[in-house]
Amino acid sequence: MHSTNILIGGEAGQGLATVGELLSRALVRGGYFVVVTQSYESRIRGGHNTFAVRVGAEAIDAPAEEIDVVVALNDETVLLHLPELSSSGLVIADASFCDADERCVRVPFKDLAPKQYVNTAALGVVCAVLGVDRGIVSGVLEEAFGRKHPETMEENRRALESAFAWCAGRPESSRPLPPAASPSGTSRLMMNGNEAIALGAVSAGLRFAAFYPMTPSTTIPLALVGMAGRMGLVVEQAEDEIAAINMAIGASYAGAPSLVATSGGGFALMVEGVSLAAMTETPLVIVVAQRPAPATGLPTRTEQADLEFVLHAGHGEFPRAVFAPGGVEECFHIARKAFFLAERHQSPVFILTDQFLADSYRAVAPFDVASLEWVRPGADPAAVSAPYLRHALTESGVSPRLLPGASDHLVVTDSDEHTEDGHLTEDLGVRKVMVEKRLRKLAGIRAETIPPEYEGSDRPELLLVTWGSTRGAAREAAAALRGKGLDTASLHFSQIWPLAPEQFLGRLKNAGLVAAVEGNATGQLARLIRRETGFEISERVARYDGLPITPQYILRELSVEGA
Amino acid sequence: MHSTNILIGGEAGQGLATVGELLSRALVRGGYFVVVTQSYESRIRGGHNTFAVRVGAEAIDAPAEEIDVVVALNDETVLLHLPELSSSGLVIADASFCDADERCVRVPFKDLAPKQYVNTAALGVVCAVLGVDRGIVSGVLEEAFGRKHPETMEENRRALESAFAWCAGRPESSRPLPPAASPSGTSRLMMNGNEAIALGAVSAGLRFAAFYPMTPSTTIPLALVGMAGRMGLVVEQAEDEIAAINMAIGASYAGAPSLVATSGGGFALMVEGVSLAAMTETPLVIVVAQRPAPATGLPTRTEQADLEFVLHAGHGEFPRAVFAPGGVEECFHIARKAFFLAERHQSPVFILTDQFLADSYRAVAPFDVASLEWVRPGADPAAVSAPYLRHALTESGVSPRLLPGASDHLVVTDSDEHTEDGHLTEDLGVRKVMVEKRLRKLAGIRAETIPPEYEGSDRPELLLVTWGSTRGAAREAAAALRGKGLDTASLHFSQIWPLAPEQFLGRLKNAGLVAAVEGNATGQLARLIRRETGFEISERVARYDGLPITPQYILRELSVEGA
Amino acid sequence: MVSIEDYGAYETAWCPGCGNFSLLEGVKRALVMAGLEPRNVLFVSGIGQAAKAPHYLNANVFNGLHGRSFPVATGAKLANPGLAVIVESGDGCMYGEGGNHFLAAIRRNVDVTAIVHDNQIYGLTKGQASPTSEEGMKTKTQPGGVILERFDPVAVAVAMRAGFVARSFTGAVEHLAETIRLAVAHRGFALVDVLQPCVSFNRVNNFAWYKKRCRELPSGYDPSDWTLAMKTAAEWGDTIPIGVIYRNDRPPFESHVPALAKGPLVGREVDRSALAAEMNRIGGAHGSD
Amino acid sequence: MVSIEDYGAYETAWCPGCGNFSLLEGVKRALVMAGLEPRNVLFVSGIGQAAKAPHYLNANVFNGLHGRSFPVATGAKLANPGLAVIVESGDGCMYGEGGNHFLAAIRRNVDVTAIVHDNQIYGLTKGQASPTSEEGMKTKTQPGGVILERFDPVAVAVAMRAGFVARSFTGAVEHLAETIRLAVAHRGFALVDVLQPCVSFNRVNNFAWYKKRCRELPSGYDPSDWTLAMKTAAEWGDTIPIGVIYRNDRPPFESHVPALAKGPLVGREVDRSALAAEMNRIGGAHGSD
Ligand SMILES: Cc1ncc(C[n+]2csc(CCOP(=O)(O)OP(=O)(O)O)c2C)c(N)n1
Ligand SMILES: Cc1ncc(C[n+]2csc(CCOP(=O)(O)OP(=O)(O)O)c2C)c(N)n1
Ligand code: SF4
Ligand code: SF4
Ligand SMILES: [Mg+2]
Ligand SMILES: [Mg+2]
Repeated sequence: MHSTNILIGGEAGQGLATVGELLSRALVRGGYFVVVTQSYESRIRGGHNTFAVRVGAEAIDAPAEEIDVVVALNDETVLLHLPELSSSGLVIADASFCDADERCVRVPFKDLAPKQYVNTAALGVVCAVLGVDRGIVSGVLEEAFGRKHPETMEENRRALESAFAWCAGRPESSRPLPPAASPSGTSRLMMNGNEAIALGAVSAGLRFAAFYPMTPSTTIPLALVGMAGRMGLVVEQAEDEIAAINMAIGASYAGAPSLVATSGGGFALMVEGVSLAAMTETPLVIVVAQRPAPATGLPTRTEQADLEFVLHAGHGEFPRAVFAPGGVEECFHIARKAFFLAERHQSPVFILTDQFLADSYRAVAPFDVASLEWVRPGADPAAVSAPYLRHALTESGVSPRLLPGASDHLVVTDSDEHTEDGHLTEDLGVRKVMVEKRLRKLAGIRAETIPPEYEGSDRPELLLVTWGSTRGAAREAAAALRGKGLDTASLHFSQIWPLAPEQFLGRLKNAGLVAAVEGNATGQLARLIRRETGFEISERVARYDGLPITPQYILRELSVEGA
Repeated sequence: MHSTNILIGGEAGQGLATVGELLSRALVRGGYFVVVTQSYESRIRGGHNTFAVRVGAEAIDAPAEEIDVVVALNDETVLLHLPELSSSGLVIADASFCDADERCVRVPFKDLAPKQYVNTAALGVVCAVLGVDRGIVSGVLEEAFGRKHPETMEENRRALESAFAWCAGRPESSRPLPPAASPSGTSRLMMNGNEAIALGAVSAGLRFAAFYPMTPSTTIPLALVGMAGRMGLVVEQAEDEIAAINMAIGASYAGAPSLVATSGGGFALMVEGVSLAAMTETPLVIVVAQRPAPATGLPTRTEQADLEFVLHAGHGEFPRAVFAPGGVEECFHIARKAFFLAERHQSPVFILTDQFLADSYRAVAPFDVASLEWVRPGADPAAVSAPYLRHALTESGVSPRLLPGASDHLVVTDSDEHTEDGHLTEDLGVRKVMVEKRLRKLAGIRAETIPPEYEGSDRPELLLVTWGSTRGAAREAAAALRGKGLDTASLHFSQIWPLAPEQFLGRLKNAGLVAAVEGNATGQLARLIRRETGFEISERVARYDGLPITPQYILRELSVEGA
Repeated sequence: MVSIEDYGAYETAWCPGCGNFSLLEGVKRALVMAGLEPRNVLFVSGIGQAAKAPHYLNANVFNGLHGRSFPVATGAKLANPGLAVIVESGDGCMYGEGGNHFLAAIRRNVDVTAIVHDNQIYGLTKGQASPTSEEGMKTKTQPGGVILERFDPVAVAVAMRAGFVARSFTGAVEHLAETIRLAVAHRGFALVDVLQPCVSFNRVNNFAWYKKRCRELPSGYDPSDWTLAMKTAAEWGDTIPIGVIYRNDRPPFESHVPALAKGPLVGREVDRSALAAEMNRIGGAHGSD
Repeated sequence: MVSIEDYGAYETAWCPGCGNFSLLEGVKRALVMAGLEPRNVLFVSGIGQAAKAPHYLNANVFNGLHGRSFPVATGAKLANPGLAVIVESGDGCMYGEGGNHFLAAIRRNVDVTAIVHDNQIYGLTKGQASPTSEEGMKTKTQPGGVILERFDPVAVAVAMRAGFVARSFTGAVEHLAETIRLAVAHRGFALVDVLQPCVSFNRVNNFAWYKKRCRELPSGYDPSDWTLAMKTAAEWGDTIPIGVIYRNDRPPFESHVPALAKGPLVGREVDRSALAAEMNRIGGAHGSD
């Protein structure tokens, strides 16, 4: 898969994410595909951060390791990333940062732009080097700063121009991208996983969200806050995560489709609330954006180690659904599905994402929002006979849910065990049927389980099993192995629970060797599959150093010849 | 197994638990074995509560269903429990409560004692009926009230005497217990599961406990509070469960062996703290006394549905141990083991109990406290070289733990990922080795796993698998089935995690049919065993109506012929 | 016209003689005085003896977790401001487990009324000290007496300039009903801390103890005077003032939220063209922004 | 004799120009003035930019969870009262996530000193409103401005009659060091709320803003006068008083705990015969009790 990998490096506070975003936007607008990997420290200024943009003329879906172009905003970046540079690669850096290596493009930034416009000049240089159309770049720059900071626009424009001009004289430093498969001016959008979740949620009818800030989840409420006024949402920063989930439950009970987004430690505080949502049969969507733990761990890095935690979070037994989108587009669609499922089965529904996917910008085709339906909470009061029983026993386990205030029917529910009318009870016979009622809902949820995605031959020598954000890396690794003559397939789970073994057990059994590729140390999906099917996945590719799994990492860990 | 089952019933606030406790105490002092089952509502006055004492001349270990003697403190008790009465059984009740059934002993309580001493008279009647030595009963009564309420002692004594006198004239209502195997005056103690945990913990060196009240865990801190002054403990009621676990972690870090006790919803709030204990490698013992959930559920009833929750509680991956004592004596020994294990492996250790066991009084042989060792936290500072590294990388994963203030070595730890010296880091290489270091500790914990207890032939037709408080019921059911010619064995897990399959997998494979007997609806231990071994337990006996599993329940659910 | 019968009459799980009975009565009377129909009232409670109260009348009820009634009420009110939302729970629930939400509720000033059954004890769990228990009070779990200083919800609420802060007593049902009525009428957060004897566990602060001390605020008392209110709030001894101790007219949270200007969130349609614009803005489509 | 060098000097992860640097300096100076050696000092912190502070000096450090430093400190202090325990964290950590523990710490009055880096913002998570953010302040997550009323830790602490309540400012290092010294010397809970400019996210309350307003309490100010303290605590506008605003001499929690009368819990032997007696008492063995 041909692609070009550009890494922008520098300190927090130097503005490298802005350069990265503008570059990515220009590339997407130019018709390219991108996969962005953001790596940053838990601090505001200093340290070492990177923003990597992998660009492809064709669709790509995973980060890469080898770097083709480094844009170094400080000397440390040169030092740290030279070893990862391809032999034909380039380092774009200030002349003072870089002299030891002939791959350095020593840019005289202070001649090109005043100090505060050096980033714009760097953007110009990298775009010129890659052959990105100057008009597109300046358009992107204009949109970013033109309206908000018109006073600086002229200087920005000038910096960009001098960068392009300077590069024009250095054809040896040009590394033009292959032409994009889709023409410039394409309508593809650039979006990261968290933005796609927010949009999907709003398109599905989200009306209320509560949150307490926690990386890498915060950009979900941030995206919601950004559209709250125009879309008619209430997005409230709560005093803590316990409040957040209880607020969302209250809002959902009253009829507003609701979401909470958090990360591991914050989710730990929500666990009691999860159990409350289940007991009161209140629809709720919970996004858990994973990061390395235990405890505070590495707040700004990535991991996939909360699968078992989320799957079993909450005291007592109750149904739930757990999704793990494999890419940005899927973030949108799964967010939608989560809301419908939560309402239909009156249960908590989880979306497991992670820092890599949350922050990973991609080029996505616009969603067909003009025709999408949304959740309309609650049943029709007129269709319900009196006395209204909020928790009426039914065959499916789902009871007609009315909204308080919508009719003369009173809506009563309780975190204690309750009778059909929602009032607390000590009747142990009622207890038994209520447990069974709630658990019956699992069958309905299972009937909607997204089948795992399989790619490969029917009887592959090797099968890579993944979930969540590692999908793209495994598919690319499988393709690479096939290219080397090893018949390799991939099986990706975008839904972790409930599992429907009939959807995938045959695939596991038909493979010569099965390897679980997971961003954790203990192989949590592999354990779950064994619990549910008895099938033991014998090989594992595990990563838990805070970085996303790449195709190269998989090939290395499998120690496949010549990878 | 011959036994007599006595059930005392009435409203909350009528003092039936006092009658039950005194009766049990008298029986234990008389050399009998008892198994007490307490069943009460989540209210202070009114409703319907029972206190059942199953008495045996030989050791017994499970509750029974059929009742031999009902002591009815109100008429509702008669109504509710007549159907459970054995054909030769008796109802002891006020003359006004009971006339329809010839098994009624219609006691003229108002003739025997003034109103506030009716309970004492009832105690006298039941003791007389059972042939309990009058001296023992009055001794027990004396100890209970003599010192605290000397002014009422005389009336109490008189009520007891008139009860015995009244019974003396009614030999037809006598149901004397068989003679106790152990002579009267034996030194056996009467104790419930929570008291045994508290004593075990203190014997193991507990110095600090924090709690927030929650049934059925509260009697653990209550027992600790009762000895705090004399044993030199600090037992603090926290503002919430989050505070409780963090206090205990702070105390343990500083060198005081610490415990928290709670139930499902309270534990849900502690989940983040569990992860903190793991990350900072702070020893901690956490008791989770299970009750029916989700959410508030049935606050005063029993269930075993938090196994998977506790096993996976906490974000990120780290080792832990989970115990589930099968009886009151084991509560003591497992509490001790938990403290040693927590200190040795610097990890969170769980004890899963439940309302049934927590409240179940039994006759236990006194523990040999005179020779028991206790935990001595922390390593010897003199044996540690400078610079001191709190989280030094070692082969076992365990680093020498020093206590702050004990030497010039500074003790630094962090909920963020940290370097060996405990300071926070963003180094992803360090991250990797720290994950591995922590996870290595699991091997050490596993080396100490308590083997499951097996009873039966080598190749039984049926094998009953249990954990926690259902041990006795399953063993008794197995014995009953053997009595009926079905070769039945039992396999009991007092430790749930880590499992050591080599200890039990052969047993599972050698049985004709395997049934998991669990106080939950989904078969949580069965699922775990499959996850860890691939072995699928095909049969299940599940209970989730809030009541403990009895031998009779197992036989019924297995629908074994003639059970 | 709504009548007290509309709110029904139920068997309770409370102890005979408990102050909760009068409290229930006071709540019902207040609702009738306020002219509220059951269908438009939502009670949110936590866990405890007090928290069972909403089960004993006709209304919409969300009986949630111990300590968490404020956030549930906040969410429900913001979703549907048309509901009259009343939080009713015990002192342990609201000031102990729920302490952080109490602070936030005051600051957030959403239009909910909090009725706290303040029996200065944990009733349902059998008599442990609560945040409002008196220093030195002996309980089974505090056999040496409570060491922590009594939490004074009224003083803290006044110090934080809560919108409406009142105290009442179950031994003064008229006063109680009227105070609750005022609280419900107040637009914004309103606290009614109700002194409520627990006959089973609180032997110190019993009916007589409260009766002797509770004194209605003098007529002419100006609850808008913060300094006076702070001084009044500090009175807790031989006399305990009851009544509306402090109030101001800070606009409620809801009035600041643009999305609520168009009415409740419940039942709204998704504006698909607005959504398309948001998608394009986020996705950086040409010309949008 | 302990010197400032004993407390070391480290690279930090803070932004250049941040108020945290002076705060760190003030803390070190106070410890030296107090004559405390690093080995006898325990810092407990939470999560946030402020919470990193203990990593930048020599001492025992327990850097725990966001919002949970008070309970950890309480446990550690009770286990070993010989340690000087200092809680150091941010406004979000201590008054937001940790609000309930803040209330309890005041009431419990364990001898810990709380130093709060109050930058009126969530720094580490990039600039959301904190409990102490001013009403109306605009942030990315509060684009329409903060709606909630500012939480005033000093006012609440005084209203609750905390043992020691002070405010200081990073722009007055001498004052800060002396205030912290007094707080550490106080036996019982002591709060030092330190106004600390955040150059990256708080554009409203910057150095100049604080500098212009902060005014030391007049000499002769009597911090034992609660009414005066309450009035002083209410001042937050053109002038903001700094200094020890309120103090009393309530004995600390530890002095009420029988088990601590014999010294720290750490390192004690189990009294086996006492244990046997307890076992027999619980188990109801003949003649015991
Ligand atoms: C998370 C959690 N912790 C503890 C409990 C146990 N609990 C139930 S009610 C209660 C105290 C109730 O006291 P209060 O709120 O004052 O109500 P009261 O019973 O006195 O009316 C407690 C601790 C619980 N249900 N949930
Ligand atoms: C349970 C939990 N929720 C949220 C976070 C994320 N978080 C880390 S620091 C912080 C806010 C810090 O603000 P403050 O305490 O004021 O410290 P500052 O950075 O301003 O010094 C938050 C929300 C977390 N680590 N844990
Ligand atoms: S325990 Fe106390 S508060 Fe609860 S119902 Fe009984 S008397 Fe009332
Ligand atoms: S973000 Fe603010 S508080 Fe944090 S270090 Fe930077 S300037 Fe200081
Ligand atoms: Mg109470
Ligand atoms: Mg801050």
